[in-house]
Amino acid sequence: MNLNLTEDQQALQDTLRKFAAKEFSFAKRRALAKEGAGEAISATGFSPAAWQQLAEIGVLALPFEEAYGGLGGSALDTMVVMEELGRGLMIEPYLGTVILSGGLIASLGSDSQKETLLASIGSGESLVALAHQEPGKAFDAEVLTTSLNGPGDGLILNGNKAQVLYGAQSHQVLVSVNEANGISLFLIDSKAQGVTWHDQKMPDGTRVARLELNQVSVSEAARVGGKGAAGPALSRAFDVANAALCAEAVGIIVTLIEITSEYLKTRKQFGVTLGTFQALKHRMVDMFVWSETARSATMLATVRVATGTAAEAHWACAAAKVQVGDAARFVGQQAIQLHGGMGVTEEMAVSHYFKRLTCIAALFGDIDHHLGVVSDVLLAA
Amino acid sequence: MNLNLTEDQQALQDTLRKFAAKEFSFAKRRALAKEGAGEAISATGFSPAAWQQLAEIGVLALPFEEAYGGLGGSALDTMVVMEELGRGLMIEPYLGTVILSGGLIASLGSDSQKETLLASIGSGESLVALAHQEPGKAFDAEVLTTSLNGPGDGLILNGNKAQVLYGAQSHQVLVSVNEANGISLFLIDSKAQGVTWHDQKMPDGTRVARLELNQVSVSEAARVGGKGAAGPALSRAFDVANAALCAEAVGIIVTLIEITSEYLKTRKQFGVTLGTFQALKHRMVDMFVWSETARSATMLATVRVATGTAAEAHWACAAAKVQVGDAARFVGQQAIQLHGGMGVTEEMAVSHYFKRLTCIAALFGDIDHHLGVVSDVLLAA
Amino acid sequence: MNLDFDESEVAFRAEVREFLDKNLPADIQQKVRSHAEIGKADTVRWQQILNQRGWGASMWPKQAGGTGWNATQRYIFEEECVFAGAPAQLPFGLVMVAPVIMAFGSPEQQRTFLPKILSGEDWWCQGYSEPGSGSDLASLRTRAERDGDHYVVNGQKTWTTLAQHADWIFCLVRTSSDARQQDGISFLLINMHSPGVTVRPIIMMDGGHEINDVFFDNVRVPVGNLVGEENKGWSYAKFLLVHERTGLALVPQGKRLLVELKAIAAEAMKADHRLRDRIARIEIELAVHEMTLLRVVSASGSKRGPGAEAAILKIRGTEIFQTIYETILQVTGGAYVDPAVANRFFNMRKLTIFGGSNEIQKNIIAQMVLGL
Amino acid sequence: MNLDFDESEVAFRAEVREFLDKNLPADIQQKVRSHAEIGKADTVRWQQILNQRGWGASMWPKQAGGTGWNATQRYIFEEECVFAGAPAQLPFGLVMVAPVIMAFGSPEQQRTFLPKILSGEDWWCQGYSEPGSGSDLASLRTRAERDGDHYVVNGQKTWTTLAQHADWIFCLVRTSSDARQQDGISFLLINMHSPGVTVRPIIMMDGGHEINDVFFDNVRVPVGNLVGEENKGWSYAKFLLVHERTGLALVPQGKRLLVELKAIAAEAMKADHRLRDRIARIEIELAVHEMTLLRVVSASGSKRGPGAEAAILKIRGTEIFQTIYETILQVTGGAYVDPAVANRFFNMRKLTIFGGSNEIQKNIIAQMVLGL
Repeated sequence: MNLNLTEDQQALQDTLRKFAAKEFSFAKRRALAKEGAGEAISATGFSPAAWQQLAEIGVLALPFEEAYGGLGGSALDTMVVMEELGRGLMIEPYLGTVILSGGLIASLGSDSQKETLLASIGSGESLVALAHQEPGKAFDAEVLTTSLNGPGDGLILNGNKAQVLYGAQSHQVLVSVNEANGISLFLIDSKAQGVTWHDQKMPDGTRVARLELNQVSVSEAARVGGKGAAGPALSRAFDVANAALCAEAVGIIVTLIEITSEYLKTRKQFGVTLGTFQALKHRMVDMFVWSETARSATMLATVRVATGTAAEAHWACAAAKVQVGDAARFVGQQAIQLHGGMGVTEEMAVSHYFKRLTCIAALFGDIDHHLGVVSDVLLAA
Repeated sequence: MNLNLTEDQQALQDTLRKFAAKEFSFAKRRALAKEGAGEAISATGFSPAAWQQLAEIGVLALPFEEAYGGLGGSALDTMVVMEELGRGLMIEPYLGTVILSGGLIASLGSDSQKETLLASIGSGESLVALAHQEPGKAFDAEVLTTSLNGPGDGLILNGNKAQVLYGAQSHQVLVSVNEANGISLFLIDSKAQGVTWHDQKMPDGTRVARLELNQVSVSEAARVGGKGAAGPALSRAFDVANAALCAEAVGIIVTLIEITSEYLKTRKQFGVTLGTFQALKHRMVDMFVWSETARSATMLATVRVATGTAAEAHWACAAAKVQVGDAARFVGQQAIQLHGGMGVTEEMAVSHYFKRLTCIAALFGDIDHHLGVVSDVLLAA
Repeated sequence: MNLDFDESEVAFRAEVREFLDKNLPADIQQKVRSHAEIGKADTVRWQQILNQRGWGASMWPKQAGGTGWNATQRYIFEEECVFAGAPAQLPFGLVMVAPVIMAFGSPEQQRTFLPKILSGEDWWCQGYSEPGSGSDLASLRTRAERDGDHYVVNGQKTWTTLAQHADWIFCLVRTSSDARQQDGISFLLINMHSPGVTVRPIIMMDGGHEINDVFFDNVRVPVGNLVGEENKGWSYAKFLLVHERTGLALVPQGKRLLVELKAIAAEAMKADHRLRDRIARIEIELAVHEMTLLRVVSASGSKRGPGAEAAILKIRGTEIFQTIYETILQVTGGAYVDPAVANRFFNMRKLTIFGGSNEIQKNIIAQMVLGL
Repeated sequence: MNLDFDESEVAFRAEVREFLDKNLPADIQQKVRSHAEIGKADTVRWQQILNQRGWGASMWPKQAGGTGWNATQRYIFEEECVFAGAPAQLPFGLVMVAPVIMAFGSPEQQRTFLPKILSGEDWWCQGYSEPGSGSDLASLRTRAERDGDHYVVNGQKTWTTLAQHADWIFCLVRTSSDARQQDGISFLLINMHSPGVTVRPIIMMDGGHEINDVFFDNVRVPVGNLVGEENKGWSYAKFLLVHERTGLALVPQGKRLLVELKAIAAEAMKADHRLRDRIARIEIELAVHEMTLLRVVSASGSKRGPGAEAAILKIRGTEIFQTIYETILQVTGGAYVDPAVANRFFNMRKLTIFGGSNEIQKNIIAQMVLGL
């Protein structure tokens, strides 16, 4: 048993932390996000420059096998990356493109698909989105409305997809349909005939789109994985994504504690710093205890994803989402509260971290959903 | 709309508070509870002398109609009494005998039953227990195992009852059976042939018994209420009992806050009184806010029991049991915690109040049960 | 003890309801119900409509042009207004500065300011907080120095809600630095159109503009705008703090929002017992919280002071209101968040901070009730 | 990073399990499993059995007669013991005074005291707290005055766990009142059978007798029983406070209890989704809490200090443990409470208070980690 980071992981952590601090300070990111700033961030929701730099550091190719230009990183390496993206409030489309789509292609794709796609994701050239969820359905639904017709007159996709992370900004998109009593995935061009994107800016600055598929032609070659065989890989992909989201949340939580602790040490009221008030001090301790709990939960989920059975991983990811969700809620709310009026302004980093945490807690199943997963295991026992 | 106590209610409150302070200080009650003390309290679980004095003050007859020797008191008067019993930690069998059994006899009994029984309850002469719950069943179950045979060879009761408050100390006991698709009640002598009591001392010092009924003969005259017609009255009796329990809990909660506040003002650590520590101060405030919440919830339940429809009363009593349960848990736990080591000893009143609160919260449906009542109303809407 | 309204109260409620039915403009109602922003024009228009009916100031005494209603009537009026979808009246003039002017202002000040508050002609804002003196008001540093018939004001106020629309601001300013902090403060009424007044927006985390910084650069204020005595402003401000503030309980607002939540969640909560339990809890907490408010209203009818009740009402009210919004956020958005709902949720985050943070409310209770 | 135990660790676990299978007396195991009281005789008997195997002191170095195990081995050993139903070893000698004697005691003291701790021959208790100095240890008033080759001790200790069985007590006593409070304290070993020592039971709210007052009335203690230097006792006590105390995490105990809860609630939780969710939450919290413990164990293997981790482990461990008991209380008793279960629940109420209250743990974290 060993729960310490390897030297390589420590080096990766160090590189990313320095990169974020140097290139993407809060002030810089906030300036970029404003309309009319030099970069096209207000159109894409993220910084293409940062994306390229992440590619250069190697993190976009990190989880992929070396045979496909990757670095063969494990879920534990991803945890290190996500925590740093969280600390830096870097809302680049890592989760959707690298973790979800990259992960699905890596596990289901043919050799040639992996060669082409993983390389172009890893180099930062290509953004690939996953369009699985449908309006009014759960994020992990197994029965889909999106239809596939053919092969007579060719394969044709019709349907609606919701909550596609950075869909409107993507180059290609993985679309799920029911086929042969299971789920199939097709990779289509994001600008293909019949594809319409409805882009939406989320409160945390990320972009999420609705997707309309209207008589979209696909070829058999566009299929990723076997007919109706994508279900288990999708299920695993959401577990991996939730473990990654938990790690991002941990990065945000520890940053909020640092920021707030610093604020309490400098801000004066009634002639003394806020940090001398015991009620606030103990609340900071509660936040700290929650942060350690969130970290343990995330590590447990990540280790299970890396080395456990599918059932173990699913349980641990659900458990982590519950505990990290609780931690995010408590730490987020209290970080704002302890900042007083400053906390609810757009000027302070704390409100931006809070908004991102709020979104993370809702994405891919909220606390209730994941408590249900754990609770149902008890029922089955 | 008027939510203030009447002058009569204030006078009743005053009388009871003075009585409890004078006659039943914590020290006196604790001494009595020890084995071998002068009075028979260790055998009965309560003080017969206090019971007689309560009769003299008039509270044992308070809720009954004047025609039957009562004072015609309302649920609001009962609330005043129960809060004072709570403050004085007077675990006399008021709930079982006066509220439950007295209430059922008052609503279901014949004129002659009411004349005889309410008078003897009101005078403190007779203790009447209610034996409704059965082992392994809910406190308010409608399908019972206790059987009634006859009329051929006479009416015969057989069965087991659980959680009979002060059953072994009672003179008579109301027993429920299913009959004619409903619940019937029979009043039997607590020492009748075939009746066996298994008395148990509860952690709060009260007594609760299991009852075995083995071929117990009853007459038609022992019937209280119509054949199979006691269900609604029983349901109301438990609502009334829960409102009363909430009022008792409020009395305990405000007392715990007084005791703990006093302790924080006198006890010194690190050269200052504990009350100067802001974390503890704010926790006291949280306790106070909970106490006001508990009082509001209890008043809402009581007003609904007094003047609302059956559905309104049932909802409000469930709501009160949830909020008072939460308040009792928080205030009880924190009162102990703020007393430090002293709080977990038998020497301090705080631990005795805590134990009584723990029992009240469990009796006649815990928080989960009553949240379920409110939740189910939403489902039906 | 009873919860039933008596005949006259029932009749009063019917009268209010009928008035609202007939007089609340449909366009305003629509904006309120759809959570759209209510601008200055609509707020003023609604104040004028109320004032025409003689209901412009439900909490003022009759002789000042108010309704003279008792606490129960005010409670009924507020509840009906909220349920009908009426916009909130601007509190800074009506509820905050007017009682101070009535109690401590000169007859001249009363004649000048009160009618224009009632009519909606003057838009007021509050100048208490400063950068670096949030909860610790007494440490404020904005100075007013006497120069002939004027005070010359320099300094900065912050968190000034809706100052962008304001004609007047009531300020706490430092007029002496000799005494203990609280004793050198005066209560001054400043025309926002005076030279030297600058308003700078502060953008909130939901992207909205409600609050502002207000800068005073050698702003000349006639001495006639001093309320009461110089250096006694702190006691007037404190008078305001303990003035009845049951509005912070957010009871009718919460009830209205709970109806909305139950409508949104109607389908989802059938299948989801956790959501159902959460809504059941909110329903319980709100009903009990309303009872606490009614106890305060009822006791105020019998002339007992508000004590620390306002603090309890604010703590519980804001907590419950935020919980309802959190639950609405949870049931909208389809497994993620709905941006519009999320922004309302973020906007409500201020509730436990503004108007005296809940921590400050706890300090008040600790001192006033528990003697700690 | 991995959670898998390596081959040698797996073998070690098997060895421990086999030993427990063969050597844990069935009567003791039965008492532990049925939550019966474990008396002195059983505790001593089990200590002797462990000691015969060379496992009497899992946390001592080999040269002192301990096992020399690393943190992971100690964790495995503790877990297996708890799962098997072995009684707890008495901590006061083994874990609390022994490390102090090893670090600061004379060779003579080490020779005299350590073997009898290991063998179970000497029963130790702890004399720190006094009436009026609970969390504020440094204010203690028990005096030890030098008289020739002896100290004469007068005063009172309280909350002294299992003092009724004790042969020895390690005490903090005041040997000087000149200096700052902490600097006048010495660490003294006192024979409980000395004339002038009186033990008075304190009855707990569950009716049990675990703790005591201990009175010292002119008790003569040889100067040879002073550990380390006079007036340096505070630093030895602090050494003990930061000494590894992962046992307070109550992880194996919690896991054992959760198994019991799930067995008791097996039927009820099928129909009751609220109970099921509560147990699911406990299961989650405990698994995550165990991970926190494993992180500490793993870091300690790599020679990092325990820092404030013990405080976190204590806070979370005691909270979770009390929640499990509360839930057991909820599912037993048939719509009321089961008196025996209730008394266990009441007994566990001490956990967040004793061993440094959770408030004190928070002060430690605020200072050590957050610098507040």
